[in-house]
Amino acid sequence: MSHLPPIGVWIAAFLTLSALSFLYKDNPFFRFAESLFAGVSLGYYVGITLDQTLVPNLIEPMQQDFGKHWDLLVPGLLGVLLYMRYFPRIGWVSRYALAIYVTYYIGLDFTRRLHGEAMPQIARVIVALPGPNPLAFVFVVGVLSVLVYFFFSMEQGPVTRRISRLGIWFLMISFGAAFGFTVMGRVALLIGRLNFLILDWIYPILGI
Amino acid sequence: MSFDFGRVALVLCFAIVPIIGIFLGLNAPGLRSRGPILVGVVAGIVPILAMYIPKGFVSGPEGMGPRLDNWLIILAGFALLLGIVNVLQNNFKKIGRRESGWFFSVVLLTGLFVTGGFGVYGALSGVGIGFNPDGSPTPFKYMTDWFFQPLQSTIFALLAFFMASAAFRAFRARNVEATILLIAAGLVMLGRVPILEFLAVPFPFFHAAAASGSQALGKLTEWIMDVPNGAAQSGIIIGAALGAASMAIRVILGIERGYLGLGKGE
Amino acid sequence: MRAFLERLLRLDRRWIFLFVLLSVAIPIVIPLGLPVTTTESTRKAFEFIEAMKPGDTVLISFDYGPSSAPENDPMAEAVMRQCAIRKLRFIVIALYPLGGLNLASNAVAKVVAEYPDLKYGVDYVNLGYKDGASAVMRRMGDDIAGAFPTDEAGTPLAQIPMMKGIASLRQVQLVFTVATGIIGEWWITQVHPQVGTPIIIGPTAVSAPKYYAFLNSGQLEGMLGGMKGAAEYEKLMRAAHPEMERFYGSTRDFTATKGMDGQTVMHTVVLLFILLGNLAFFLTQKRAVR
Amino acid sequence: MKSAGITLIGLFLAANAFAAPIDAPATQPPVLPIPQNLVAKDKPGDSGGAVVLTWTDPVSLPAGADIEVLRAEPPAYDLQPIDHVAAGAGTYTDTSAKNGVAYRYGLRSSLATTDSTGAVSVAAATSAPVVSEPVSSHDNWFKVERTNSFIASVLFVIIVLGSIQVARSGKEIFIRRIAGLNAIDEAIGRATEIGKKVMYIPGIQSMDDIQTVASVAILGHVARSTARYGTDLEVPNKDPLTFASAREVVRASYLEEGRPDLFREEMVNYVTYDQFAFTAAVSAKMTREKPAAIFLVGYFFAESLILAETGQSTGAIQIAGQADPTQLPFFVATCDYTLIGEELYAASAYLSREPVLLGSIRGQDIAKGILILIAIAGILLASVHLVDISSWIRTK
Repeated sequence: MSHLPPIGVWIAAFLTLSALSFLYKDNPFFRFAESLFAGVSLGYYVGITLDQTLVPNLIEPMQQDFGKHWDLLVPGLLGVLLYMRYFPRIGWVSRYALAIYVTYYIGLDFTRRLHGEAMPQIARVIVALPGPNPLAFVFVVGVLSVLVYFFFSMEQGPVTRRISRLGIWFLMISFGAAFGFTVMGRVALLIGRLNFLILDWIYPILGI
Repeated sequence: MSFDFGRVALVLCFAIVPIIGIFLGLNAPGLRSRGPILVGVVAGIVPILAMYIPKGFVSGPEGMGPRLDNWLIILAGFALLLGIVNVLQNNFKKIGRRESGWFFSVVLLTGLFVTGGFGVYGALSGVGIGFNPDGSPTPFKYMTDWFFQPLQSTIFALLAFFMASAAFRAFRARNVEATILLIAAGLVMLGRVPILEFLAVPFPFFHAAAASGSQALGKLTEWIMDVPNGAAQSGIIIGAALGAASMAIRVILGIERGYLGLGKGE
Repeated sequence: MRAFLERLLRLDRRWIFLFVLLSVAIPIVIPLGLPVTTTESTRKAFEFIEAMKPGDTVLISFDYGPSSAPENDPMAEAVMRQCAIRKLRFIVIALYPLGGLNLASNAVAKVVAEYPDLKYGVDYVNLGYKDGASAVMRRMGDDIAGAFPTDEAGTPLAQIPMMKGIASLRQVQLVFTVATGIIGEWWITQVHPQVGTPIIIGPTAVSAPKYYAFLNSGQLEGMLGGMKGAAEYEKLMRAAHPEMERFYGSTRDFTATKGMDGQTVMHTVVLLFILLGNLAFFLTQKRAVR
Repeated sequence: MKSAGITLIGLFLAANAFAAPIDAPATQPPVLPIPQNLVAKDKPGDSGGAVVLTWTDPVSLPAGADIEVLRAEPPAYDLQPIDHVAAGAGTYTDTSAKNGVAYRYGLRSSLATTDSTGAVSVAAATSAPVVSEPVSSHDNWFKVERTNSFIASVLFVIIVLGSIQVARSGKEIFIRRIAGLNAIDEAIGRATEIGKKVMYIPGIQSMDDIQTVASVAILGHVARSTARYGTDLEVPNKDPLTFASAREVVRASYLEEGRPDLFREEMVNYVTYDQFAFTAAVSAKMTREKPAAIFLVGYFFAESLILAETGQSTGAIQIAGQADPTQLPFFVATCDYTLIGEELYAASAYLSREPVLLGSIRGQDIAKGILILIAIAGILLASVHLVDISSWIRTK
């Protein structure tokens, strides 16, 4: 029986079927698969974070040339501080690490928001009208009406109310489009799994 | 450069100040919130300054910006593992008390220790977590390929089923807005895949008509995606960008500090 | 009729599930071979890479996990194959925590086996995974070795010949991010405006609608939207490079093009469900009012 | 003195390079013309490490020829090829320069062919290079090409902080009705009436995402209401950092309302780190306990569909909110109220009516108004072909 698929494929097939069994009803096979997944995925985090980030970026540089990289002690220390919240009495010291972590990433976010999002997007709206495409104004109307919908500190008059209503309609079109695309995305995942079951597992068993 | 200003400044702000703050905070509860906020202001401003000031000590290869980036890559690694302590606590408690379903906690912990153990071994032994020198997969990679990957993929594949059921039960044309949403969704779904051709498979007579109909629908979908959808997305992006940027200012400057568990009282 | 519709509304959803399972499984066993039409955004991506000079460097970032692999894998493989044919060098990294690295290593191993001429460290390199995606991108904008001191296997970057002339993202001619979720967006809103490297994205279908705004504004060179985008790319590759037939013409291996059969059937089914659901809803609703 | 010395070295070098052309083939093909007007300058507005060369291509450059860039370092000033540039480019940036080192750059035409194996052979003799004045790179104080975004950022900060100041000084600030937020009290009121709990899910992202930070702020207000009415609250979490924040926020809210007796630690609980396991656990809980109100506010991904659909099937009032549009269709279809996009960020101001927060919303709106005016003005100007201001706004 040389055409039998390797043991790994059998494991994967068993776990795939166990997970799919949830569709019939919640059952021990599914709970087994789900718990195993929760554990394995955490273990995966441990392995990958240690091997790919903490060892090459923190431990190895300090081992090789401590004089040059001694400052890496600081993130190491802050990282340990994060875990201090498991000790209720001095839990507040983890606020230092949390504050740095949160504000740094939010500062980074700030650089993306105006420079990378608002300005290029508004620049795109500025086009000569009527352009070569007679429907180009639809785009402009769409962007501006959605922006009007997002005005908060202004009382809506009869005109702005109509504009922001139009803005909602544009939003709904884009949500509809997103739904259409999402169907495709979700189905793709299922196609992938059934492909595995049929092409890698069942066909080899049948010798096809 | 012998005196590395960027490094000294960073160490001062993110190591010396916190250490002093922690010691002082032991006796002065008021400092327990003010210290972190102060340090946070610096951490938030550095990446913004680094974007506009190319001077070496700010954004040169050894400057404050890039060095802080480096540090935060490491801190992010620590943050990623933070959940594990919680998971261990919860599951050991469950097993200890023999709560219902404790067996599944055993399964979870086994998965965690086996996979994590292989990972730790690979990382510390220098073998790595990918392939052995002879090209065969490491145990960690074996776990990833045959346990982790199929489970993650399948559990997400369940969404296809829920999606279909939601389409049947939840998506109703209740009002004008919902109707617009549904019409747009329907057109896009028709235009992205050759549904007309699929329906025409048994009727050779309609093949040509289906093909051109499909083409037209495809063009219409592209237009919807580009123009009305693109416009709405741009609008959301600009609006949300301003909202997020203003929120960022409040958070960085410590005006909004709820995330630290500090109400307006402190 | 109404009684039937009311029964339909209360239908056990397991019947729906079974229906879904069959409509996806049958086209895998009996392929329909439905046609794929290409769209502007995919063509732009394809032509951008075709126009690159031999020796140029493409950074391929694996910003997705197994959960969206059926959509994203074909994109990553197609682009790596294109790099191999066009003699472009490629750097592989992974920024998605949950499984990005493993997919990257597998995809690289697969394509390298197809093109045995590719030499590690000369034609391609795998730098592995790093935590803290947006901080990593920032660091790479100035200094790749700062973010990735070693490659995936632990070799320092200084010892890799290919990385000699590539100190930062500025020396990379294209970033191709194969993405699910938010990480792909950061390449567009952070790296492109701050470093200037052109970006092409291969997002999952779920996040694709948002990226039309970035295509419009010129922040993106092209996009492969979901499995459809991947199938379009495969079609373009087959048309431009006949030798691709050995991958995309095979009846056995999975390709996005083949996946589109199942997509078509399922789209029909979902549309049908929406129509039926609404029909039943309105007819029963009317009676309730009366 | 020094410059004369360097010039001498340069001359010597040029002569040297002429005497021993690199990779010269055995037969002597025609000599190529050399590029003109070479200028090497520090790249402005960067962190150093970059030198920009500009030149004009020789007029009679044969087809297929390109420009070879060479660089010489002190003290030897031995020109070494560093790159090739296609004809017609006229500019090259050397990004491998060390700050403070006085390099000299050389340029010459070269004609190389690639055979089918990919090996490169030189087809024509390269001429002696033209050599630049010594130049060194250094770091600068300001990134000139980002002036526009710098001005925009500074203006934005001024507008926001200014509006906050105005609001602090006591000026009344109007804020329009946001249906989803008005419904919060209605939802909690109903939960109180029928005696069932309120469930709040702050998304599945960590605190590095600003939507989570916004959601945790809204949670503070929800918790204050539940404390006031004495309604039970439950906050299941997927991310440990968010969990830590959420628990502190809820505790602080109960304290502020003077009801610390009603606060229990288990109100804010940690479920698991895995997205789908979290979703399964929470939706199971929804089905079992049937909360009266469910809040799904924050950054959600694929689980949005399952959570929202399950919540709808249990008959709860559902209020959802997300700034990122990808999951919004599901929320719109299955929830009673949805905060869309920017509404999420405005929520904490709207709910608290705190002058500081209201002021920043006002500032945001002013910025938005300015952007709309710029866009309209820009379109008008572009339409009459006067000037295209979009290039002023495009960032680099």
